[in-house]
Amino acid sequence: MDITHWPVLSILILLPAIGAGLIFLIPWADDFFPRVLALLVAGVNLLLSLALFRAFNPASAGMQFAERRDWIPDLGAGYSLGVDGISLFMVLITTFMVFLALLSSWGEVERRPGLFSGFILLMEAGLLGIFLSMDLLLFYVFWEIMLVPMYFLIGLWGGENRRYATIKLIIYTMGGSLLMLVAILSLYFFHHAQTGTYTFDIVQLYETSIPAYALLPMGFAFFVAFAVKSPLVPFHTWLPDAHAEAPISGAVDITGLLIKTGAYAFLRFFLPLFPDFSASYAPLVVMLALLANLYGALIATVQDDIKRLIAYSSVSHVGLIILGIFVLNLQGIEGAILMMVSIALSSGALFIIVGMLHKRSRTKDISQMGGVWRDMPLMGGFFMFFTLASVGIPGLSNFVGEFLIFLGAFRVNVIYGVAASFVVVLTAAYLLWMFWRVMFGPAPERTRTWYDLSFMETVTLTIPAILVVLIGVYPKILLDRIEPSASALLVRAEKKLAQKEIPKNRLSVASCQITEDRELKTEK
Amino acid sequence: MLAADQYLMVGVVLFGIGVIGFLTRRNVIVLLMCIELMINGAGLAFVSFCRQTGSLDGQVFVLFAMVIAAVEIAVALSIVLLVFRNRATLDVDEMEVLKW
Amino acid sequence: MENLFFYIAAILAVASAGSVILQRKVMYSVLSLIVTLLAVAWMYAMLSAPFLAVVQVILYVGAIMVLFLFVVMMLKYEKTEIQRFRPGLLWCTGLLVAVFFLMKLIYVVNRASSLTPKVATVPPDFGSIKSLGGVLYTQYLLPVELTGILLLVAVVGVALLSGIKK
Amino acid sequence: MVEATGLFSKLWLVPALPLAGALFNCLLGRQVSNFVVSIVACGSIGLAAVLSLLLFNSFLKLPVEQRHIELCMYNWIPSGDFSAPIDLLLDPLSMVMITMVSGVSFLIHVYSVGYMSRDESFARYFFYLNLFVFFMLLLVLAGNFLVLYIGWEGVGTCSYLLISFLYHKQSAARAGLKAFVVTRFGDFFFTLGIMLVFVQFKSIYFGEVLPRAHEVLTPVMATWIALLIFGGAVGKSAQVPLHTWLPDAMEAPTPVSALIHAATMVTAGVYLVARCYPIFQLSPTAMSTVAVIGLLTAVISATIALVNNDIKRILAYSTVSQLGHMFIGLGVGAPAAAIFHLLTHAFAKALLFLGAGAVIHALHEEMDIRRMGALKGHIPATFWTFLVGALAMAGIPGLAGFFSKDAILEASFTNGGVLLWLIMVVTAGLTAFYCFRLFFNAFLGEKRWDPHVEEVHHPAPVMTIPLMLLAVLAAVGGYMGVPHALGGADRISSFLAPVFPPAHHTDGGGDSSRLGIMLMTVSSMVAMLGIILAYYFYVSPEGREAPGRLRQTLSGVYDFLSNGWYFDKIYQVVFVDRFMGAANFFWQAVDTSVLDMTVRGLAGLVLGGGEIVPRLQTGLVRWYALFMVAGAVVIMGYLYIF
Amino acid sequence: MEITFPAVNIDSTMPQLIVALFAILALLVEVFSRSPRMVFATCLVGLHIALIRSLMQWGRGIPYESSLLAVDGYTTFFNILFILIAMITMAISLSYVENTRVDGGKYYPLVLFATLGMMLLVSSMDLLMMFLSLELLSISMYMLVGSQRDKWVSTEAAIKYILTGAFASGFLLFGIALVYGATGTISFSKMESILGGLGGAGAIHELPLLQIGIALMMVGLGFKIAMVPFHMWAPDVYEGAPTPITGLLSTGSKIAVIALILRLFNNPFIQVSSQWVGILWVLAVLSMTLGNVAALLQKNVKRMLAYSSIAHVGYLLVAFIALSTRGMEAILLYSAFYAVMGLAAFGCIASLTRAGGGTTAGEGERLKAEDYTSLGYTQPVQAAILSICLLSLAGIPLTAGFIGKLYLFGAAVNAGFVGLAVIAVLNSAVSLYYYLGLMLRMYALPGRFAPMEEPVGSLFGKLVLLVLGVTIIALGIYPTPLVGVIKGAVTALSAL
Repeated sequence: MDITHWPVLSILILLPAIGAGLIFLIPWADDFFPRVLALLVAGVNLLLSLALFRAFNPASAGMQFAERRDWIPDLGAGYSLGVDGISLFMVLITTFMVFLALLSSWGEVERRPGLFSGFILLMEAGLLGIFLSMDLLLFYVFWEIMLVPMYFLIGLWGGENRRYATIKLIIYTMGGSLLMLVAILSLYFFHHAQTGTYTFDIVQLYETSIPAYALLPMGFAFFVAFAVKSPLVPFHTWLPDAHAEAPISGAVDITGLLIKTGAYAFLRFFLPLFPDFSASYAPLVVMLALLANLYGALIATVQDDIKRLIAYSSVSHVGLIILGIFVLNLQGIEGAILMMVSIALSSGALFIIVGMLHKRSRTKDISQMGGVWRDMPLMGGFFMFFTLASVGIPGLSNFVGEFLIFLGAFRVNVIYGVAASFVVVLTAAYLLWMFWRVMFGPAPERTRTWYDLSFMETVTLTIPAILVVLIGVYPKILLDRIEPSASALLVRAEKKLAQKEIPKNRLSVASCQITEDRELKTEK
Repeated sequence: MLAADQYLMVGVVLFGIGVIGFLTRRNVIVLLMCIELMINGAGLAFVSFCRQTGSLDGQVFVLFAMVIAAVEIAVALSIVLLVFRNRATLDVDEMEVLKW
Repeated sequence: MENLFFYIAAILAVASAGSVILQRKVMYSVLSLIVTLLAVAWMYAMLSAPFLAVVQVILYVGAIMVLFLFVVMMLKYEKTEIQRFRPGLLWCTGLLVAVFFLMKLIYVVNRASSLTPKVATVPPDFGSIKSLGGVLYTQYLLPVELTGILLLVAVVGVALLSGIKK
Repeated sequence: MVEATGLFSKLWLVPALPLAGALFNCLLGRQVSNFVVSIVACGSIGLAAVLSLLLFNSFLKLPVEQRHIELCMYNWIPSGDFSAPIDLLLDPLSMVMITMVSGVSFLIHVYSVGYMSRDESFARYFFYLNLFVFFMLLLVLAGNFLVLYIGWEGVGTCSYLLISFLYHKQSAARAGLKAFVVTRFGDFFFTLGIMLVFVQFKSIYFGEVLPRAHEVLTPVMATWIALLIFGGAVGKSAQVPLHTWLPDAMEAPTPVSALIHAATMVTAGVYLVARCYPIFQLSPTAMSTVAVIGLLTAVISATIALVNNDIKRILAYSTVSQLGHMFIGLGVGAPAAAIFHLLTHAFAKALLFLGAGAVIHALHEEMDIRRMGALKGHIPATFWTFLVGALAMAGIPGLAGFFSKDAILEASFTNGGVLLWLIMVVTAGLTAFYCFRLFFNAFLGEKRWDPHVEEVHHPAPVMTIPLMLLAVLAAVGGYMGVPHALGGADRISSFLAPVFPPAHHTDGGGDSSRLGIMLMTVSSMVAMLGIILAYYFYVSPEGREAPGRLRQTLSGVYDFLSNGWYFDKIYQVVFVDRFMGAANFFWQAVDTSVLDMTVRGLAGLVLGGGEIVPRLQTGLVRWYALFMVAGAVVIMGYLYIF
Repeated sequence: MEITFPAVNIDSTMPQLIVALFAILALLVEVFSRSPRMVFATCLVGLHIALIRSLMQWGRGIPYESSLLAVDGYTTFFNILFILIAMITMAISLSYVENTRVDGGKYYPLVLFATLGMMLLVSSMDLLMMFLSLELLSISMYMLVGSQRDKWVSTEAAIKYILTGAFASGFLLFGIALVYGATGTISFSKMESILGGLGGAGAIHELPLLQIGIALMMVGLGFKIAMVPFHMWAPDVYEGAPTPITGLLSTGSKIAVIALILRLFNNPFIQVSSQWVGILWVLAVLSMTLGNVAALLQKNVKRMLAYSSIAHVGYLLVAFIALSTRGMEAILLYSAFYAVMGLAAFGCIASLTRAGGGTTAGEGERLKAEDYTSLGYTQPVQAAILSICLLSLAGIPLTAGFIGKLYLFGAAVNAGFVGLAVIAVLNSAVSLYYYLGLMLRMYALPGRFAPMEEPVGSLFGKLVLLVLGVTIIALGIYPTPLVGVIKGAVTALSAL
């Protein structure tokens, strides 16, 4: 399939949007049809993204398959899409996880499954939009529109506390992103003041130099928006609620994707737009990220609600991703991207498993489980596999990302590396402890009725498992494509920093040569 | 010739008395009369300004204001009749079904 | 002399206006208002607006106040406020704010009047029916037409509200 | 470095075969019969073992300077200036290791077929076990630090999986978790070590790092790297203070204990230190640390083994103790001796564990040595092979353990001093004592079986044959390293010599030869003494009361020892409880209280502030008008403040 | 003395004339045919003709020599907008009027008269004209609000509205008097040149009569747009009024007055405007915050929308404060969007009314939030359109509301009012909660045994709503054509 001359990115976004529209327009149809339609659309999208992957030129750092049309010429806003090494895998993981989410929720949604699928498709369109937009306004559009299906997924199919969860989701994410809108507008006007053209085109906006007085508030607004979405401690408390209250595993998976948009936005927008802010405040952000990493792990340890546990583990992992981004070197950034992909897979699969457990046990309370292995060995095997993947066993996907992040952090500052890698011990502890409490131990009688995985469920879990191994064993497939874009990103940031003549004693970005002796002495 | 702004001041006071009455009385008809007071205060101001500036615009305005006042009062009184027919009251404080 | 006339008219206007809002019975308020309107008409006359003064008497006293009287008498609303009068919070605050507003207005207008030109010399037929008519039917023809529509609206509206069906 | 050619280009098959077996058992194990499973599992390992032997054969034919073969599979993690390919390294060290690992694994696999025959998770067991062998082989064949780390974590994972294999037992689950987390704690240091190596060398290849170590590293840096790497080894090889997981790991099925927790995985730490020996050599501090930790471990665990009554735990403590010996060997500059001891210990300990497995099997899962006895007549094959193992372990001259232990003893005498040697000799005596305490209690004396045991299970031939083969190895394995003092060639040392840079001490002069013989004599006598003491305590009628009396006299010491020097309890209080406390604090006090309350508080503020609005909306017209007037007043006031 | 009638340029005031004529014609039709539907048809025909006439006017420079009325791009834009608003109001009224026993024969002409008032208000170039048009608008609205004579709430709303409205008119009138006193003229253009000749804000400050006059005028006008603190009447009246009229109140009459204020501060009072920035800043913040917080707590959907419309006035003021071309564009754009969203939202509510609605509050109508539970499954069309409106009101992208807010906040940021913009976006975030909350309620999964409910609303009404919904989305996705139109209108205003 030669897709080089297609507007493939538009199709990727529009297809699920149209699919969702169709589903919403035919609410009276039987639920079977919309489900099939959704799965079909998601499947086609997945194939399309795979074709995109094949046609992607790994050597190029620039935007590929770019499309640009005027949208609101009055504002200089364009409908501008493109994909590079950073977003390519975000796109792939999105199409993949959406497909998986639909697959896994096939029998799980009892009421209005068609509507549910529609919202999932809408989410897909929004997510892909976020990852593909090359125009700040367009990005913002997708960024905000994403929330609506999310809100409904939790609000309609959620658990008892769903109201509270949705309120939190809205307050946090909307508050953050609307502040960002003001910052976007400021940036836009600054750019106009400097160049005389009104544009939201991200590549042009990269060149804007922001006056010193506005740097901090603007950077902060962007930062908060992305940090909330990521979510970075202390902006994270919406996530456990959102995760815990979304009973459908598919929805949770999508939440998992949603939070990747925060980290992605840091890479795509924050670093290039605010390299000076990033460089000067990187130590602070890194501290925050490390804190998040530790904090999430600590709190996950004492959770009794299995979904909250995994949610907090996401918080912890996200800390790691942010760390990777803000150590501002190639290993860190590549690691962060790999980590995003891996977490989407491993945590996503864990959530699917929890959903399967929930379907049988009707509980999320770990203390109500135990000894499940006896009756569900196959699920136990998958559960173990993905738990181990989350723990970061080499050969599985998470390890590669983790290690690169550690290495990146370690090269910048030994302390960062030490702190980050220490949390891995805790991660192992709480995840395996969870596994123990759920799967091991004497089995109560009622678990007898918990039948093992069906064929469909097995398939649902096998696909991510294969990917986890594939990425773990051969991450080069990803790294080769990420590297040109990631290094271009760093080079651009560095160039912009050089123009600004940031004092040399601040962190230098791409080349993080440290004198190890000195660093180690400080450690001593 | 007396300084026209003394008339103006009378207009201001009439207007003010209208406002005071509107805020303190409860009978709908009295409230409407207070509005008449306010309009008359404004009229007086207009006419005194006319005298000061020598243009006729103010007087024309007052003429129209009177018509408006008449129309407003007519409509208002018809609504008052409707109210009274429904609730047998003219106490404006008793018209509080619509709140919060 | 003119001063005296003014003061009489002014005192009459203000006093009867006060009476409008102080009377217990609506009927007395209506009558007080009539006095006010007449006093105002008097002042119009003194301010070189003879035509307005006439219209004031005819339109206001002759039409509007009659309407008031008519309604008051028709409704026979006997409950007076005084019987149930309690100077509640709303009443007190209202009075306070309104009085404050009045004082503020007086202060500012007073201050302003020292800045504007006092009196313009006007032609003798200033404010006469002829001069006014001249303006009305040339410059302000459109508003006059509009007033016609307004009156039509009032008629239609009253018909709508009173439920007049053909 | 030599490009892999000929047979060596098939080197990758050595780990790949077990992997293939593992995958087969993972994917199809539930569908096929146990027989197929066992054939695939044992067959794949067996092929790997045969291939190892063939490789060994070819390897020996290579000239010494060419005995360094690298086989790069593909570039695994390329990222900027960092690159970590999957590459395999075959040098004398890894050569002997793969041979030992594949060989012992094969035997234990065969044994397991019999041992696990009635387990319903038969396929799962062999999946784990094959996977373990794969990772272990990858570990020893690794050509760079990161590949080694894959194997390192992989074996840890498999260990975890196998420890918790009996999923219905809470104790097994707990032990698995403990093993994983404690070793992971060690790995934390190891990771840092790898990263520090990369930062220093801009490379993680053994072939590039190790030869350049003395050029690149400052002494301080060498110490740091060595200590960090050693941290990993401490965790994996269960050295004090991270040794507590290993005794608990005995929850695993016994063949697993034999393979993972005796012969192979736990020795990975020793292998690692030996592998990075050039770095350790640059730092005397690191060397002494290794030796001291090894010594502490050897002593502590030997004393604990004295009083323990669980047959497998005794062996586990013994393993820990012997690993301590190996580290002493590394620390005192005798890496070849350490590796030699690693090999002989692997044979002997695997044998002992498998024997213990047979005992346990015979007595229906009985593990307490106080409820055994008089098994000699019931399971003679086990009895005799166990005896060989115990003797080898005790260091009775002529058997494998003797040669290797004495090589270490001699090196520690020469390089570490008399005191070190003395302590080690005493420990050797203790070793002999507890080995035979176990042996006598289990096989001799009167029956103290659990009453419901009516008939012993006789081990099937698949179990006894591996025992016998291992017994042979334990008996003769030492002959690959007969010291010069005894007229041997010490072939193992010379074989390994290319891996280890020339040692400080001189090898076998006339003087040292005599000294060596003297040292050997002393240690053998101490070992004999231990055996005799054990016989007196547990077999001879006169001494039967002695252990009880001793226990009463030294009850404080006894409690101290039987609680394992209170390591577990201290860790529980100092780390686990604190950690849980902190976690609870962060959750309850910070997350749900402070952060959540901030949000709720903000929302409450908005809503609470909003409560004013209904009060304002009174429905009263005058009130509305009041607002208008008030608004006008305020605006006027703004424009003209009096 | 010879009286010469002025030459009124009929051509340029044609749309207004057509509306007036057809209103009167409709009254005649009512007298003779007695069929409300005929009246409806007449009015609609009139509106269409007026619309076509206005569209023909668009883009043509029309010379119009009068000090009373302006005819330019700005007025044409608003004329078209008001005619459209009127048409939508009529359309959503049709079944509502029949269901609630309102006298349609007088109702529809009054809507037209109100529209005429709006159109003239925007064109006014003179305080007298302004006052009269405003009164025409107000008086029509008073009666429309009270047109459901059977219902007490409607009557109460009417009396409240007329009392407070007349009170506000008093302020307006007195303010006009003072302004007239200060400047000596009631013509906008003369005022502009007089004030422009004074020389800056300092001199203006020495004209207390002018300042206070404008302040009192703003009280009157602020009342009409329901700006805090002159907003108190709005929720009550909005709730009591017939729902389509609520829509008209919250869109048409508001937009007309805002357009007027825009003209006032751009032409006659341009010298004063900078002084008002501070005041309007505070009022904007108050309007937004109070509106949103109150809507957050409100359980009655109509009142909720009333408060939300107060909040939207706040948003509009945000751009107003910018006092720039960009700000005006934003206001025009948002007004147009808001008209569609607001009318469609109230239209949905109106369309959910059952026939033979009762005489007490809310009977027969869906007012309480609980009434909307799972509406999406029983009344899919109305629920879907209402959802679109809510999303748009909330400013979710791909709806018109987002583009509008983008322009509004953009104008504020551009003018340096970043703080105000921040407050506005935070308010937007708060508002999401209740908009989406209602939406969530509408799509709450129905229980297994939820009672079935017949769909209500006429096909015609649903079609109209559908068109509105599609318009909201279409404008949200591709607003460019409208933006071009608005640029023209704003240029006309500035060029004046």
